[in-house]
Amino acid sequence: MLKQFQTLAVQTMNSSHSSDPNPEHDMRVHSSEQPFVPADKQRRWLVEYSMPIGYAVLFILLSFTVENFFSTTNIIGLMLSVAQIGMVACTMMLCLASRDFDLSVGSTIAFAGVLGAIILEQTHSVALTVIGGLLAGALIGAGNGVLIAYLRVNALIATLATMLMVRGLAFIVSHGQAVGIANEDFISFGDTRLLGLPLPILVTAACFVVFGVLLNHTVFGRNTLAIGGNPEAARLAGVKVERLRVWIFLLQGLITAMAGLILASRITSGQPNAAQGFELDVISACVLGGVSLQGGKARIFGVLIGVLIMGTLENVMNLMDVDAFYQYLMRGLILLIAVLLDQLKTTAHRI
Amino acid sequence: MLKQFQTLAVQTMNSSHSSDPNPEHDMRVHSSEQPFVPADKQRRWLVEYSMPIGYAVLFILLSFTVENFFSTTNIIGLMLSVAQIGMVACTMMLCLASRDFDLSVGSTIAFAGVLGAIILEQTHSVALTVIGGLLAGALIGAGNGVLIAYLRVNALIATLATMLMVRGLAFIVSHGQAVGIANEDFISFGDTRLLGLPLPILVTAACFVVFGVLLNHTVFGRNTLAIGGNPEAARLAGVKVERLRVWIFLLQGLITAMAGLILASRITSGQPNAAQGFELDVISACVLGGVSLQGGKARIFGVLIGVLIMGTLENVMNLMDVDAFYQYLMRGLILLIAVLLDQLKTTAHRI
Amino acid sequence: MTAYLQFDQVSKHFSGVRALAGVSFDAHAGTVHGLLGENGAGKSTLLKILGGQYRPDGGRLLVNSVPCQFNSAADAIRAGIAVIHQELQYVPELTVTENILMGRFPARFGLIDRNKARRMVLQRLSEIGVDLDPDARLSHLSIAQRQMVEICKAVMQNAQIIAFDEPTSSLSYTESEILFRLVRELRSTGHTLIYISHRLEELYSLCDACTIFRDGRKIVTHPVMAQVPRETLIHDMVGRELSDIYGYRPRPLGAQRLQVRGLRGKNDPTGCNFSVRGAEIVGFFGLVGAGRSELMRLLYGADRRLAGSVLLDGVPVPANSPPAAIEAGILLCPEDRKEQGILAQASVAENINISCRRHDLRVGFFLRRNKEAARADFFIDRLRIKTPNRDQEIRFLSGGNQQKVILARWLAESTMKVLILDEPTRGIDVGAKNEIYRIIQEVAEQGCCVIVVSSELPEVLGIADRVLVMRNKEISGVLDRSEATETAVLNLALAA
Amino acid sequence: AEPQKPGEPIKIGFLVKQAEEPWFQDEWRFAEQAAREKGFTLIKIGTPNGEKMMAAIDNLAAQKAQGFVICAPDVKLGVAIERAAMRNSLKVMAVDDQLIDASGKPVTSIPYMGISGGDIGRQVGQGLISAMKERGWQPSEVGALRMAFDQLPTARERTMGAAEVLKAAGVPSANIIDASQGKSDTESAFNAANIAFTKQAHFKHWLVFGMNDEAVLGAVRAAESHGLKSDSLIGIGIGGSKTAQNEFAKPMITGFYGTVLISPKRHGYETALNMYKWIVDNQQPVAVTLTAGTLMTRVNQAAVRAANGL
Ligand SMILES: Nc1ncnc2c1ncn2[C@@H]1O[C@H](COP(=O)(O)OP(=O)(O)OP(=O)(O)O)[C@@H](O)[C@H]1O
Ligand SMILES: Nc1ncnc2c1ncn2[C@@H]1O[C@H](COP(=O)(O)OP(=O)(O)OP(=O)(O)O)[C@@H](O)[C@H]1O
Ligand SMILES: O[C@@H]1[C@@H](O)[C@@H](O)CO[C@H]1O
Ligand SMILES: [Mg+2]
Ligand SMILES: [Mg+2]
Repeated sequence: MLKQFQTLAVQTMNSSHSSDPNPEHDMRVHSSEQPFVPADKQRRWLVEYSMPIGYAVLFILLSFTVENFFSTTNIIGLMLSVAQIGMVACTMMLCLASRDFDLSVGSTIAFAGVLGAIILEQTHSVALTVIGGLLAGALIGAGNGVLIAYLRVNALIATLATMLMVRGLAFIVSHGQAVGIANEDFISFGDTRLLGLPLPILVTAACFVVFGVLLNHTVFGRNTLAIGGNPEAARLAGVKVERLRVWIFLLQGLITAMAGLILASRITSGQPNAAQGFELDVISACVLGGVSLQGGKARIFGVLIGVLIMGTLENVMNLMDVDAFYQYLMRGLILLIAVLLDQLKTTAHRI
Repeated sequence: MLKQFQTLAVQTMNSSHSSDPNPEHDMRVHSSEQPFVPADKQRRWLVEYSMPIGYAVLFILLSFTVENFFSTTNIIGLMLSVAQIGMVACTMMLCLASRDFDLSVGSTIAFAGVLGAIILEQTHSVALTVIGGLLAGALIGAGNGVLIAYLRVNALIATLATMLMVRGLAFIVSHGQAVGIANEDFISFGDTRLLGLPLPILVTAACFVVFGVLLNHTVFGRNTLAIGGNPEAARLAGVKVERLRVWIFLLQGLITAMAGLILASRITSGQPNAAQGFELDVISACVLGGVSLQGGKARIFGVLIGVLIMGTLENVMNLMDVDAFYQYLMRGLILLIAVLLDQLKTTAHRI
Repeated sequence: MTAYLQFDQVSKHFSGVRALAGVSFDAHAGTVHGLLGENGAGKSTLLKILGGQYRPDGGRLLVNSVPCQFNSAADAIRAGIAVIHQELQYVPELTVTENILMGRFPARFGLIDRNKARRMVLQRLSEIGVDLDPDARLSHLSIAQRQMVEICKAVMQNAQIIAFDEPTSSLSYTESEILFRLVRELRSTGHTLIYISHRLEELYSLCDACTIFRDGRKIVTHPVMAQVPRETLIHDMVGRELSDIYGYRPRPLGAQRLQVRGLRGKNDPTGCNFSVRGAEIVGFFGLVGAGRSELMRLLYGADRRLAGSVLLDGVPVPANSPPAAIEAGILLCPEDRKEQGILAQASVAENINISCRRHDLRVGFFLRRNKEAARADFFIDRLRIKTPNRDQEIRFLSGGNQQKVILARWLAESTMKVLILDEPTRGIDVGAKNEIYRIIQEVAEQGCCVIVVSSELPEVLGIADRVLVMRNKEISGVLDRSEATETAVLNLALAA
Repeated sequence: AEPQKPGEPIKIGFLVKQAEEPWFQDEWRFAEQAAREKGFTLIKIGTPNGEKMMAAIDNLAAQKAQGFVICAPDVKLGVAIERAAMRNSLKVMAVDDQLIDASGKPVTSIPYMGISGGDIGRQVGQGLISAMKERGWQPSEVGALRMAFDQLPTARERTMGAAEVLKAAGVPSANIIDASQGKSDTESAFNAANIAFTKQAHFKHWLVFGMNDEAVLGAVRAAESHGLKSDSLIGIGIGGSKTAQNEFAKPMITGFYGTVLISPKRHGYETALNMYKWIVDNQQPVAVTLTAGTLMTRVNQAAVRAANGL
């Protein structure tokens, strides 16, 4: 039906730009009558890119003022320190964008690491280890998704429950002990370098690219934003809301498990009490990057900046030998300043 | 002034579509046509009170099956164990009802305790201690409120920032060490009994009464729900949204500081790393009690039940000597079961 | 006589959009002043300035010859101004009483006097002639009932100036009548009333004076509206002539395509039966709560089906799943654009493409940006959606333009067999209505079944081949186009 | 205290601050052994903070226990524990960490068996110094990395104890570098150490110490990514946990040189037994029993573990 809309659309495109006598032409009320003044365009651009620009300025400033900051070793160290947060932030972004919430990621990291280490110990097969770890993560994620999407359990409570249960499992399977990893192939993953960059950093970068494309250029991403913005409207528009939510959580579990395996390889053991409080770090990075907790809004670039800000903060404080107690204070303060600056921008935008 | 409308309306109906001789009939398009059958009323009642009923059933069950559960000592111990969570849950309920969020309560508890202990050490005055502690809490709360309401910082980030800063302050003022309390008057507050009940329990009970009345019978409470349900609508109706939000946070800070002082008196010291993770417990109790994270929905009775469920859970597991690792698993599982049951009810209600 | 309310050179810009450009006019006490204009002409913006929600960039506002500057809605309320906004502003989880008295509860020492509050509201509701349970939560009411609550809320502010922004767009016949009585009563007691609507009939019957807007500018103020011919008004509003806005063209009807048998949901006592032929446009009329929207949602699978079946071309349509209904070729444009329609933070293009993009994806997964852009531009053009560009967030569009975007979402579907439009022209200007009716006919001409649910009687009569009337969750009658007169339809809608 | 009435079952609580820590799992295991031998019931509860600890003591009273052994979440909780025990007429004994009162003096009414954080730290320091001397490194040329987690008082005591010994042995104060861990896990240690190694690239030889094995492990991994292998780094942890054993089990020698093993057997088994005797025979335990740690390395691990009954 109405197939001519497509053709019509093309015709309109062509005709309206030539000077045709088509009476419909005058009806185009929009662009012609409300021109954007250049100043306004510039401001919008500035507003749009204020976060990356802000971070760039900060980075340059720090490079000049903080000793040892701008060195290959340090920058690589910085990136390594946020590699896990970065990976998981990619999927957490999707999760938050769809108006959900996931507190279970920290436990999943620990569990995947412990499980991987145990499988490796038993089978000596890297392939089985990776498959086993990822599968466990995907299952945990899918479980969260089913609870939340189909059984309609509140996301906070559901993932808090899985957080507890998965942590418990991590302790139980490992008897509370770190599980050592001796397999060189597996360990080498954590410190092999490609093009001068350690693999974990490259994996994180790949995550940002993949999930950036997923968010912006696929139905999956667009529908994720839609169900976050207005679930009822999305459902009526034919989005399979429940299924999509399960997929989002499944992906989250998968990527988190990958992060857990990478962490295990880096620290050459599966630690059942690893990554406690990790979930708040990840969520903060996302929110700092402009992802809305009310759903419907997400920018991969923002998340990247959010993650980098978190990492840089920690890095610089340690470089500057800030006292542990004052580090709390500073972290809070800087977090505040970052969002306040960001806030100024949106306020400017709004009025 | 408009009294004649009823009759006017009736006239219109008659004149324009004259076939009906019964004037009243036409106008009452709704209620008369959707009568509540008694069965429905009963079901609604059941649905309404399913949580307390469920808890009562659980309680009786446990009394018969778990040794030592139903004894004065144990019940008092149980209530004492949730006294702090209970107090803070009252104000957290308001906070969540207004669509906000507060992660800083754990740190505030610690800070108020440490500060109180220091003041006591210096001045030996209980009055100054209490005033100082409460003032600090109120200030922290008000600070959160101003950040969130006036500077429009995201509540998660803002309170995460204060959580870090206040924790830092607690470490800084105490040099990271617990501050001992030797003052008998202050300490005795924690274990004095009135009518057989320790004071902290009575204070918590008072909080539930006061905040129950506040929520349900005052303009403050109703406006809180209004700004949570639809802030824009509340503002357009003349509610001073910003001021109200600051007040809510201020109250939250105040009550939290009180909880911190009471805790300090119970454990005879101000501990800078006390109450870590406390915020999640409190929020969980609220959500378990049916408070919506999307704002606009709150029930004091539900919160009470939520708090009791959390406490009973812990208590029973310890009575039954459940292994620490399995406690994680059980806590998660039971949390899930609790919300799932609650969920069944709302689904039944909806369909 | 000086005017009670004066607008003097009021202007307002939003980033990149000029919503109002130096608008001046006067409204007098004891009159109803109508505001007319295309979607996006700036009418609501003016009322938001009046209500203290926006501050004007330039110009001023005088009440009783005193210049006023409002910094908040509270200021405007204090100055005796009540505004009923186009986008309803209620709190879903609170009761009727609480919503109506929000911001002004009767209280002693902060303690609410519940009984007094309830009594006050009940009394006012019955004075106005609205039968509503004061303890019902708003989330349990239909939109029309919510709208009546909003009206009652404004009236209870005891304001001198009351402004209505398209109050009838979600009311059906009975409530509209009640509202008209109320407006006339308020006029007779000396209030200054501003009234926005896209329905010319009601403007003619209510308004004393009127002002016409176009593109943020005032075109003209007519001190006596009754003397201005309809054609002149339309021309001033849309900048062109429109003779017959329905443009009904009879067409040959096809075989029966859609059959609904005993369809029953939670609230229905009995099931509904009806069928629609190919190429047929069926209009559904009924009073508020007659159950039209509910029936359509059942048909579409948006609500739980308790009994009955839906057959399309003889094939059963799966229950309880909108995606399955869409797959089968059934589409529903919902009635509540704010709750069920718009993705507020997404762009206009995104809102248009969300559903139909599944037909032209690359590798089944990736979007085709230029195709989507072309489609968005096509509809922006054809429905004359007023937006700076297709990337504008939809929440910044005027109400009517949002409605057009949501309609475009469904009109863009290329595989539809049954198109259900629930209150499609709610808040839409005459020019665009005309365009929408033309598209509806086009769709029907291609053999689709079209169902139009509407509370605007002339619209139902104007475009439908057949009118189904609902009353008390049942279909109370079926009228062919030739039999469907205003009286006949209303009799079926109201009769016992 | 009145002697135990015959016929009533004996129940003894064993409360520890961090149930997830392997150390406490071991301690519990050995306490269970005592329970089996003597036929009493052991009630194990994890009490991560003061609030939970108070609840746990009330809980013990509800279960009609007669006494409990505790490693408190904070040593300043001494008075609170004393009062709670008295209120519920429970006997109490401290293990691992000695309880103190508001003025910082040990709570004498509560018998104690355990280690001194400072002493264990000093033992680590001595281990580092002797290993350093063996390799012929000059004290003035080594960097000494203190993995700091000063939020935790015992962690501070331990690392400060080690630092003290290093200074006394001639390591300049300026060479003692702090790396602050945000959390007490391996990854945080890794990140903190990474920065320190970046900043202090001029040191060719390193000594590493921290509050536990996990902290030192994180630093060792970070060192490796800076090219600092076992020949240029000596790390000694505390605990002798599985984390350390895993390192020793690796075919290649790593920078994780050793760990100071403390005996969970003595702490778990003996305290439980002492409590039992106190309840049954009214035989009050000695006020203070200090246990020492043993330096365990790749070489002597089997012998040390066997000697500790592990
Ligand atoms: N917050 C905003 N940001 C940007 N543009 C806005 C905003 N609010 C309104 N506009 C624009 O201002 C113009 C006037 O909008 P307004 O809502 O006043 O129109 P209207 O006359 O009420 O239309 P309708 O009949 O559709 O309700 C529109 O082009 C709209 O897109
Ligand atoms: N969420 C809900 N909960 C309870 N009752 C509802 C709900 N939604 C609608 N109703 C009731 O169902 C009845 C039918 O509403 P429906 O929307 O189908 O009627 P309608 O004919 O479309 O009229 P209109 O849309 O003009 O209100 C209404 O009386 C309304 O009170
Ligand atoms: O916390 C420590 C624990 O890790 C173990 O080392 C024994 O002593 C305790 O103080
Ligand atoms: Mg409008
Ligand atoms: Mg309807």
